[in-house]
Formats: sequence, structure tokens, C-alpha cells
Amino acid sequence: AQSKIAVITPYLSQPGTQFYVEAFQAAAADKDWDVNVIDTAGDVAAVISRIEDMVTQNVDAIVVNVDPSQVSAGLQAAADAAIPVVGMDAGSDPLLVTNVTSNGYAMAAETSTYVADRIDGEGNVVMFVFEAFPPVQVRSVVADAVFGNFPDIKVLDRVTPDVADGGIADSRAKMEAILAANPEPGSIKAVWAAWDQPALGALQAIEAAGRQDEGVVITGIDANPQAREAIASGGNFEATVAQDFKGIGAAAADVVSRVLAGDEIKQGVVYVPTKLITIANATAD
Amino acid sequence: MRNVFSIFATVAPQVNIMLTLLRRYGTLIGFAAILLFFWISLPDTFMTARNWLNISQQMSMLIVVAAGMTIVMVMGDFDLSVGSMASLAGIAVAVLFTVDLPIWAAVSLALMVGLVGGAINGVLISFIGILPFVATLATLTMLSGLAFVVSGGKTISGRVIPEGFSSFARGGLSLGEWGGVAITLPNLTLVAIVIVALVWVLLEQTTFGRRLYAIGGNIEAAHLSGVAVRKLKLIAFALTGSTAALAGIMYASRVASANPTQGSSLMLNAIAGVFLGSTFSEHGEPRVLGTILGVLILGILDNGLTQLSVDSYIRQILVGGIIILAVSTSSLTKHLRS
Amino acid sequence: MRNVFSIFATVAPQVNIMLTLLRRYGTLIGFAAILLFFWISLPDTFMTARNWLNISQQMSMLIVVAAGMTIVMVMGDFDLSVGSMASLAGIAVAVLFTVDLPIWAAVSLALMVGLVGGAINGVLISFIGILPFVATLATLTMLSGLAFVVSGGKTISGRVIPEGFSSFARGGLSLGEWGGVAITLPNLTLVAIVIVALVWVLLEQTTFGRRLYAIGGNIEAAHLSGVAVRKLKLIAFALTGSTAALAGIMYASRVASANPTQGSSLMLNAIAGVFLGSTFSEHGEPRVLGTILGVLILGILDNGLTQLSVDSYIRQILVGGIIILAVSTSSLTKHLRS
Amino acid sequence: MPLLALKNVTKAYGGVPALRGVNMDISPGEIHALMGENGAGKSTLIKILAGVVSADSADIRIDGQPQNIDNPQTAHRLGLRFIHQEFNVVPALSVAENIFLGRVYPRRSGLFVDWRRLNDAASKTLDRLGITHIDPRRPLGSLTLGDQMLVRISSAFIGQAGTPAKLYVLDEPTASLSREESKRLFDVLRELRGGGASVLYVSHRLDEIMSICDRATVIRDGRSIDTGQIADITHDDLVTLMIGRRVEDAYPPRVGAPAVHTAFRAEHLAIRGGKSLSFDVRAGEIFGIAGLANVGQRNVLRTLFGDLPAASGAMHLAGAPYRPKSPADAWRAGVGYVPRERRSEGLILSRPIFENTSLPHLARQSRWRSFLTPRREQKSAVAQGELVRLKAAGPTQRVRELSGGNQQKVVFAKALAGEVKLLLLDEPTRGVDIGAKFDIYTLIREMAARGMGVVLVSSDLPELLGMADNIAVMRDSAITHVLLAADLDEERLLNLCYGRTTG
Ligand SMILES: Nc1ncnc2c1ncn2[C@@H]1O[C@H](COP(=O)(O)OP(=O)(O)OP(=O)(O)O)[C@@H](O)[C@H]1O
Ligand SMILES: Nc1ncnc2c1ncn2[C@@H]1O[C@H](COP(=O)(O)OP(=O)(O)OP(=O)(O)O)[C@@H](O)[C@H]1O
Ligand SMILES: [Mg+2]
Ligand SMILES: [Mg+2]
Repeated sequence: AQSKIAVITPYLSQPGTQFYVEAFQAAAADKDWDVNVIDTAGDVAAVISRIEDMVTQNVDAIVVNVDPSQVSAGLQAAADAAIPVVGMDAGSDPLLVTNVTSNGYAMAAETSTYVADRIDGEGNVVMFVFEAFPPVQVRSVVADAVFGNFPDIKVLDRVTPDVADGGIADSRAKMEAILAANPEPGSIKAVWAAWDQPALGALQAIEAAGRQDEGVVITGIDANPQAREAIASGGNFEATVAQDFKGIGAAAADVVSRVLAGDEIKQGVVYVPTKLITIANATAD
Repeated sequence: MRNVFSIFATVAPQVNIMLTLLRRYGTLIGFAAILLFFWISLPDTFMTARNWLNISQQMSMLIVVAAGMTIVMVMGDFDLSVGSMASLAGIAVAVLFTVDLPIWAAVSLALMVGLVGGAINGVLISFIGILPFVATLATLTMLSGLAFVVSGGKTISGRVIPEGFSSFARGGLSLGEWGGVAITLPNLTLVAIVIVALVWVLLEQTTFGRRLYAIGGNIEAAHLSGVAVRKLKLIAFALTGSTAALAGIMYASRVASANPTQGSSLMLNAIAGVFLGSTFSEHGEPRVLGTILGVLILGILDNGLTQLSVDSYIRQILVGGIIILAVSTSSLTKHLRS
Repeated sequence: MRNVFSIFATVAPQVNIMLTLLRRYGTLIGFAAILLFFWISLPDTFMTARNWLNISQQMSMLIVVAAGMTIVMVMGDFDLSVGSMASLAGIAVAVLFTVDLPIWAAVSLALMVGLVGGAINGVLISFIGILPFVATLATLTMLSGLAFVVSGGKTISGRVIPEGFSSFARGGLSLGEWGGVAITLPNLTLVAIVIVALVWVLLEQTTFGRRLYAIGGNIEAAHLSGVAVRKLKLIAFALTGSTAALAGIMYASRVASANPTQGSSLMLNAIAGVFLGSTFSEHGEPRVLGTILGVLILGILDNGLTQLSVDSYIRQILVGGIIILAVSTSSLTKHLRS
Repeated sequence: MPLLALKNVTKAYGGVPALRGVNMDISPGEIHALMGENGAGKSTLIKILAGVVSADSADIRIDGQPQNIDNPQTAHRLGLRFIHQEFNVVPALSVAENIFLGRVYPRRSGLFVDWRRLNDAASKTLDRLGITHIDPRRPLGSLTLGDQMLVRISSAFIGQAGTPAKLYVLDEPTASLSREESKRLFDVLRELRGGGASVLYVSHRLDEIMSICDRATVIRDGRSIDTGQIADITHDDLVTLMIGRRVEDAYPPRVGAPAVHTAFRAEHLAIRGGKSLSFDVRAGEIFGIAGLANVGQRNVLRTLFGDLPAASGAMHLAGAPYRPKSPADAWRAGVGYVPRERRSEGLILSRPIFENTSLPHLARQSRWRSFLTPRREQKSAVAQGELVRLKAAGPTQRVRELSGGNQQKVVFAKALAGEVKLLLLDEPTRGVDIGAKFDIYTLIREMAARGMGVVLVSSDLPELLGMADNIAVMRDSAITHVLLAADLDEERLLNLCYGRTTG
């Protein structure tokens, strides 16, 4: 019979998630799986609930996209019912078959060292972070370490924007206030953002303030289309890191089909390579 | 008052009785139809003890918050801060674990946070006289900021959360076997049932509760008759704060971690549950059993539609539409009252 | 009613006048103090035309939604669906661009979506008789689902958004130079000013507005005094929906993209602005100028505290605390009226 | 020693004095009337005594002991029981719960409400007023207005251990009662007096005062003017004391006969729950409707006013067909309405006086029917206010801040502010003082003389007899008789209302 697979995520409305879910669905279509994609709109406890529902439905495998340590109750329920659960950009956990993801630490290292190099290791940097979300939180840990290692880099502000609106508008408002408070040219050397939306907001603020010629370096992470376009146009937004979302989705589907076939997966994590995106390769896919 | 139904106003008494039934039970009948639909479409998985216990466990935190919310909404007030309060209490209990407090002590202290936070809401509203919306929105912001500060903005999870704490949410009361499957009443469901029972007694069977209804019905009359409006408001808000904290602790136990935003979806859903539930009562006043029904309906719709593999976005549209349809039956006929 | 201030009840008339002033202007005085504080702490950057134009532009979308929200809140109702409506309208305009509609046509159609969506709210509430909270919560869910379905859940950006559309938000009306810097009144600010002026005229200078206030005061008496309650409610909700859609379009122009959740923070902030603003009016009723002040206060606090590099979490706590302090002055003294 | 002694009670609202120094005392075992025109300060004084409004200065002694009554609980503990003027009930709660509002309910195990004892106690209290037809478990909102009032009154008479009642204070309790109900109330009051308790009684109905009170205190403009034995004073002197001038007659004389052409005609009009009604109101005629409580008078007015649909039949206004679909249509056609319950149906308490009076006539008073002209509205409100002797700080004062009788005058001013062809009045002078009443009656007569038709529903038979030209008697939602007022007296009218043919 057709295999039934459930994909459960609290973050479907985020651009990255959509890409790997789509890639997963595309792979699933080839394999003739019946895929049920479930979004809990930000509610993590609801992910547990949905896992339980899927256990009730006796699906063949579950793919989750959430910090597994927060849904262990659900993972346990699946384990008790002998339903395999694969992490897709989730986190490592003994209850997961494996976790297919990009290396968040590595991505943050790429952009933060890019910033440090570009500003010659000195000047004021504004950071946009979001620590309540574990995959984004690990990025700022690395960036903090990198900037901390340069004695002349000063983190001027560490802003947690309101993400309810997607992150662009509130980041822009925050950046505008910071620009107003630091009016001298050169008083802000760089903006490091833990993901692309705040970088885009910061870019808009800098352009609106007419300060695009001060050479403020902006970096993001995720390489969403809007970010790629901004980088390609040669403005202050200089770099981001492309996760291979489609690769993650496809690799997760691959893992699922191996599990269904009865293979044992030994690696606790499957890393899918990432790529630094600058003006040189922004328009290439 | 005339309306689309006014032609019925002069019709035979049997029809009138039918309309009265529709008005009182319209919403219920609507949802019964939906249950039936799910049952038929999901013959093997929907109407099972397993599924219902699951739903009850999933909804338990929301049920606790909504029951608490009913207490202040009976007086015609709101508490917007319950979500932040739940997050803060979850963070508080987790942070207290990091300093190696025993479970009972950490839980009690976190409950105290809820009681005190709720009492502060009460003071702002009843003694200082700030509108409930403004006051609880301000405390929402403050409590959420506090949750971020206390946690450093991070999710607290892993070994700091004692096994005894997270296993509570996984455990339950064995109810024996049913159809060859062991049935367990989850502990979280049990907590929710106890809270609902307590709130029910409080609101429906004590002078305190009846006075809250009097305040909600006509605050001026209540005041003139010697009801100590301010004191009661303060107590009511303190109770709502405590239930919010309890829900936050339950949530932390269920996800074996605490995160400064994890309660944020509770507020709107709790208020929605109370309002939806109030359409079941004859005069439209909030009542705790109605609230629970309202909350369960939201949960059941989610469960059934998810099981039917309805796309998440379409599910949203359907949930909204079904609520409108179900509520319309009783609302339309309610016009006939006058 | 007595209260903590009752000792003042017997004092000299001068004190009484002072208290009356405090009551009316307490919140304002509180916020003036905050402005002064920011001015002193940020001498070069806070009180500049530049910064204020920035704030006005950042707040312009919220101002439009809040002005629209005032219309229904004057009647004592709510519209929870404005955020989803804004998101949907943003998505709608962007999707219409993908089929190469000219800007004016896409914008008009997106505004129509708002009008129709608002009118549906109005029908549900005034003709079917569903509680505003339940009805607009249901449409919130439905509109949000619709925004996701229409956009496929994705952010629409890039070349499909015509340059003319996104440059509108970047452009403005040149106001000449000031201190050597060219000062431009942003187009978005201009739109907000126009909307506020229109809503002000509507609510304060027309029979329509007067009747809405009458409905808010006593719906039954208004009905018996010849106010066509239902028709007016319907129109009011349709207007609120339209302003929400306009805000969504402004938002899309500002961020040069559209995302199915981008309006979601608008609802709570708009309601907060109306309530906060209502503390400025003598009898506590919502008035559009008060609303705008309320909204601006929220924006200014954010701006000033960000400029002072206050930690994001601490900022939340401060914003909540400052609101409570400022509102308390007028609330406490308001008790003295009776 | 007096039971209660008040000395130099003063109170100002936002700088405007309401009480400028009231002195009075109440002896044990007396029924004491508190009298004064609308806005004199009676209700304010009572609210101070009840601990719901704080006085600016007051010396209150009970049994010679100075007392500081700063909340309703204290007042209750001191043995004071109140029925306040405004209609303060909780419609969604049951009758029994309304009776026990603010009191501790009977309980089981010290915690749970003992519903059976609660309902029994409520029944007993109602019995005392001779009320047996009200089920204490029903929601109060489902009762008729008169019954709601009775429930509220009975709440003052519940006994509770530990706090024996010494003084009952009733602020215009009979305003919405029928005469039988009032009589029963008076019996209870006399019985309480017999038991040694005292009563402070406020009413604008002088006949009631003359018949049940022992002494009276008159206040004017916030000052106590005089206290004396009722037995020693005449009706006219009391009026003069209260309002500072003489009022010769209760009702102004009729000026000529009504015209022959009809202002309004109802043909086989089927009202809700009733049979078909037919009647004419001629231009200049005051058409009275008499009947016991709730026999359909209200539905007749509501049908005429477009608020209830008529299942069949036709109406004509000034000769033209009249088919109102809503109150808005009715106002537009020139029909004005003074509803029975001023606070819930007549007024927007939170808005200024002028916004209330102009609301039904807004389009006509506005530029291009859409843009407000507040100056004009205010001027017109002032003019209307003068006609009804409204006592207010100005047209922008909030209606909530007016005394009960003055609120009623605003409802009246509102109905008269437009071009009225037909005026529908439901108990229009409830709570209005005797001087203002006369002026309002005069006003109605003058407007009638100019061709307006008036339909007057009233439970006050002397008012009907004094004002109406023709009187229709209603029973069971049907008109049983239409008679010339001049041919009737009170007794005969009452008999007709009861359906008794004798007398
Ligand atoms: N007696 C009443 N009690 C409470 N609310 C009322 C009452 N009458 C009217 N309303 C409110 O006003 C609304 C209807 O007002 P409206 O004036 O439009 O009614 P209508 O004139 O009877 O109907 P139509 O729209 O057909 O003219 C109701 O939905 C209700 O909210
Ligand atoms: N809340 C208030 N705010 C301002 N003024 C008030 C308020 N309540 C009463 N007043 C004023 O106090 C005065 C006395 O009012 P009060 O209600 O005591 O009169 P009253 O003698 O009971 O009249 P009535 O016979 O009409 O009931 C009036 O001028 C009234 O306008
Ligand atoms: Mg109408
Ligand atoms: Mg009075």
C-alpha cells in the first residue's frame, strides 16, 4: 500500500521551511507517498499533539522540524508505536532516526568572519539576533565569539526584533533609531544579522537614511530570494549563506525511504553543505 | 426587533419551541454534526478512547488558562497577560531547577509568581482604575520582557529539567483496558479536570462567584448593593494569574523545557474559548462549562481536520467558517427573543 | 466611590483644580516628561525633524489601522481581523502584480478586498448577531488562511513588485531644508495624515460619527432614537476593513514584498493605541486624535529606548512600566470625579 | 434621642454644590418624607448615607453615636437598608439572587450556596409584599418592569441575623408601581413602623406623602428648608415650600375642543400578542390609554412607533398612509416617543444633554444633512430645556450627572425637539417634580392646541383623567372601551380596567 508520511513543523510560513518541505514533497511524489504536511503556527507543544495524532493514525514515518528536546513526549509516543521519526533541520536526539540539516555554527562563522575581515577587525557592529529559536540562537553564539576575538570590534547593539510581522519592518524601525542615535559617518561599520529579514530591514533603513555610501557591511543567513536580489544589486548587503534547502528536503526524503526499506541509519546527523553567497554568485542558483 | 426571522414571530407555538431549542442549542447541534462527520470520515481513528484522551491532554493547558480567564470575563473584564504569565512561570520553574530546588518548591514558587502577577493586575485595574485592556497589555509586555531577561532569551532544556518533572506530563492514571489497548488518563488531563471543577464550584456555587456575575451584569447595581467590587476584582485577577502560571508549568512539563515565548498562543485562544462558550448560555454570559466546550471544539476541529490531511492553510479557513456557521444558528434565532 | 485619594476630597478648591488638570492631562504630562527625558539624554538625535519623520513613517501603517479601529471601538465593538486583512491585502496587491495589472488597478482591487471583508464582518455582527469578538476572530483565521493559500505561503518579492509601487513608500514631499539637511515628508506619513483627517471628520463632524457614539453609549436608546443601528454597524466595519487593507498595501510598498503574516502585529497594537488614547479623553471614550497619540507614544518609547541602546528585553519591561505609570496619574485622579 | 441625626451635610460634584448644608433628624418609629424639587439633592443625601458617595463634610449620628459611613457594608452593619432611585438590578441573575445582592447567600458547609434556602428566603420576602406570582428562580430580566421594581424593593426587607434593620430608606420606590402594588408597599412600611423601625421616604406623589408619612423635611437647592408634622401642613403649603411658588391646579385647563380632522388612525391593527385595534386620534387630542400593568399598552406604542411589526392592519398619519419599518421611519414621519424606562431606553447617559436631545432630529439639524452644527444643537437644547424646566449646568453636561427627574425631562425635551405630529408618551412624568410636571402638561396642551396628536399611556389615573380628552381602556391586549374623559371618574375607570361593569 501507499506509505503514509507526516511532516510536522511549527514554522511553515518561514521561507526556508517552505523550500525543504517542497523538495520533500517532490521527492515523495516520485516515491508515491501520501504526505500530510502539518503546520502548528509557532506552537511547539502542538507539535507533540500532532505527533500523537499521527501515531493514532498509524502513519509509516514522521518528519519533524523542531527542537527535538522540546517534543520528546511526542517522540516517545512514536517510539512506543515503533514509528520512525526523522529530523529535518531539527536537532540531534536519540529518539530521532537522524537529523538532516545545515551546520548552523559553520554558517554563522562564515558570515561573522566575513564581517570581521571586511571591516579590518575594527569598528562598531550591530547584531540582530533571536535567541528564543534554537537554530538561530546557535548562530549568534558563534558570531559573539568571533567578534569577541577582535579587541577593536565593538558590538554597539544586540537587537531582538519583533518577528510577528516577518521581521523586516520592525528591524527597519530599530535600525532607523540606531542610525539616528549614531549620526556620524562611519560610526556603524557593519550589521550582522542571524537571518536575512533583519538584514533586509537594516538595508532599507540605511538606504532611507541616505547613508548607503558609508560602506556599512550587512550580512544575513539563509539566502532567501529577496536577499539574493539585494546582494546582486551591489549595495550594502554583501553576504549571506545559502543553505541547500532543497538538498535538505531531498536528503530527508532519502533517509525516510531507507528507513521504510528497513535500513539502519548510523549517523546521528546528516549535514548538507552550505555556500557563502556574495555578489559573485548571487544570481547563480 | 425585526430581522430575517421576523416572519416566524407570528407562527405556531410548535415552531416557536423549535426555535427556542435552536437558539439554546444551535451551536451545539452544529458541532454535533461536525463530530458525526469526523466519525464517519475517520471510522477507525476518530471516535477512539485513545484519540479523545490525546485531545484532552493536548488541550489541558489551554483548558486551565481558559477556565481562569472565565473568572475575570464573568465580570466583563479581560486578562491579556495570561500568555506571558504562562511563559514566565515556565521559565521560572526551569530556572529554579537550575539552582537545584526540589520540584515541589520550584512549582510552588512559580505558582506564587502567577498569584502575585495576577494580584498586580488586580490592583492596577480595581484600585488604580486602569482599563483592564491597557493594564494587562502593559503587564503582558513586562512579564514577557521579564521571561526573556530571566532566561537570557534562551530555551532552557536538557538535564537541568529533572526527570520527575517531565515524566509527570508523560504519566497518567491507568483506567484499564479497552478494546485490547491500555487506556491511561493523562496527568495533565487530570489537572485540567480538577481546575475546571474548582472554577465551576467557585463561580456557580459560592457567594464569591455569584457576586462576580453580579458585577458583570451591572457593576453599578452591585456596588450600590454593597458588593465590595474592588476587593473581588483583585482576587479574581489573582486567581486568573495563578491558573495561567499553572498552565505554564504544565506546558514546561510537557515539552520538558521552557522558552520565553511558549505561552503566547494561549491568550487569544482562551478568550476565544470563553466567547465561543458564552454562546451556549441562555443569556450569553460566560460560564466555565461552556468555556471548556468552546475550547474543546477548537481542539476537535484541529484534530479532525489534521487527521483528514487537510492542508494547514485550508484548515484555517475551514475552522473560521465552521465556527461562523455553528454560531450563526443560535445567533440568528436569538434575535427572536425580544 | 471612595479610594486612596479620598483624603483629598475635602481640600481646598485650588487643589481640586490641580487634580482636575491631572485627571485630564495626567497621561499627557507623564509622556511629556518622557519626551523631555529622551531629549536631554539624546540631545543631538532625538528632537530632530529627521527622527520624527522617521518615526512618523514607521508608525504610518499602524496609525491607519488604529484610526480605522477607532471607528468600530467607538460603538464598543472590536475588529480582531485587521492584521490578517492587512496581510491579505498586501498579498493580494502583490499577486495582482504577478498577473501584470497596473498599479492603480491592483491597489484598488486590494482595497476592495478590505471593503468586502469588512462588510462581511459587519453582516456577521449586525445582521446575524454574532459577538464581534467571535465573528472577527473567525474572519481573522479565515483571512489569514486565505493569505497563505493565495501566496502559497511564500513571500512575494523581487521583480514582480513594480518599481513604481515600492518607490512610493521611499518617496515623499520635499519640505525644504532645515539645518542644512533636506527634509522630506514621507508619502506614507502623508497617507496616514490624510486618513486620520478623514476619520476625524467622520467621527467628530458628521451625523454618522455622532450616531456611532450614540450606539456605543446605549444601543437600545440609540435604536429607539431613530439610529439605524445595523446599517451603521455594517458601514463602520466595512470602513475598518478598508483601512486595514490600505495599511497592508502601505506595508507591502514599504518592504517591497508581501508575506502572509506581515500584518499580524497590527491588531493588538491598534487596539492598545485606541485604549491608551481613550485615557486622554475626559469621559474615557475613544477619539481618533487620542488614538493617534496613543500609537505615537508606543512608537516614541520604542525609538527613544532603542536609541539609548537599551537591551531589547529590558526595553519591553520599561515600555510596560512607563505605560502603567503614565496612565496611573490620570486614572487615580479620575476616581475623584464622583 | 433621634435614631438618625444629620448635621451640615455638604457635597459638591466637580466644584458644583449639590448639598450646601442639610440638617435633619429621624425619630425611631416614624415614616419621614424627604421632599424637594428635581435636583434638590435628595438622592445625593441618600447616597451619602448609604456610603456610596462621599460627602465633603457631614456629621452623621446614629443613636447619638457619630458614624463614618464610608462603604455600603458599613451602612448595612449599622442597620440601614436602601432602595436607590435608579433601576439597579442584574437582569441575568435570578430573582432570588437579586434579592440577596450584596448579602451573604445561605450556605451549606459554610461554602456552597444553598439554593433551596436561598429561594425559600426570597419567596418569603416577596410574600411579605403580597407577591406570590413571581418564581424566585426566574431570571429577573424576564419579569415585567413593575415586577422587577417589586423584587428590588423586597430586597430591602430580607432579614439577616446579626444586623437588625433600624431605618429603611426608599428613593421614589413607587415610580413604576401600580396603585395596588404601592398600597401593599405602604402596608409593609406601616407594619415596619409598628415594629419600631423608621422609614425615610422620597416621592414626588404628594398624596402618598400625605397619607403615609408622619413628618417631612423639605430641601431646596441643597439646603434643608423646614421640617414639620404632616398633620400640621397643607398640600399647597408643602408645594410652595418645595418649589418656592404656588401651583394652583395639578393640571392645566383644556383650551378648546380638539379639531375634527384626525392626526392618526389605526385600522384593524394587529399588535403582538393581541387582537386588532382600531382608533382615531384627532389633531389636538390627547388620547389616553388606561389599563392594569402590562395589558399591551407598551406594544401598542411600539407598533405605532415602528419598533414592532403589525401582522395586519393599516395606519394613517395626517391623512397619509403610515407604515414605519423602524423607529427611524417613525421619527422621520414626525412621530415622537417618550419610552417608559429613561435610563435603558431613553438616554445615552455617557453623552451630553444636547447630543441626546438632537439624536432623532440629527439630519435635519445638520448642514447638508451630514455635517454637525453643535452650536445650533446646543441652542435648541437650551430652548427645549427651558420649556421643561431642566436644571443642568449647561447643554454639554453629561446626562449621567443629572438628577433622576431632570433625566426624565431630557427624554421629554428630545421628543419635542423636532416637528412632532404625533407624540407617544409612556409614563412620561415619572419622577418629575410637581412644578415641572405642571409645566410639562402645559406644554403638551399648547402643542396639542397647535394640531399635534398625543397618545398617553399612564398608570396614574388622575393624570389620565386630568389630561386626556378620550380614554381607551385596555385589557388583554385589546381595547375594551373608548370613553370621554369628562364622563369618567377614578373609581369608574379603575373598575373598567379590572373588567368590572358595576360602579
Ligand atoms: N430591543 C433591543 N435590545 C437590544 N438591542 C437592540 C434592540 N433593538 C435593536 N437592537 C440592536 O440594534 C440592531 C438592529 O437595529 P436596527 O435599528 O437596524 O433594527 P430594525 O430597525 O429593527 O431593523 P431594520 O434594519 O430592518 O430596519 C440589533 O441587531 C441590535 O444589536
Ligand atoms: N455624578 C454626578 N456628577 C455631577 N453632578 C451630579 C451627579 N449626581 C448628581 N449631581 C447633581 O447634584 C444635584 C442633586 O442631584 P440629586 O440626584 O440628589 O437630586 P434629587 O433631589 O434626587 O432629584 P430628583 O427628584 O430629580 O431625583 C443635581 O444638580 C445633579 O445634577
Ligand atoms: Mg432600522
Ligand atoms: Mg433623586
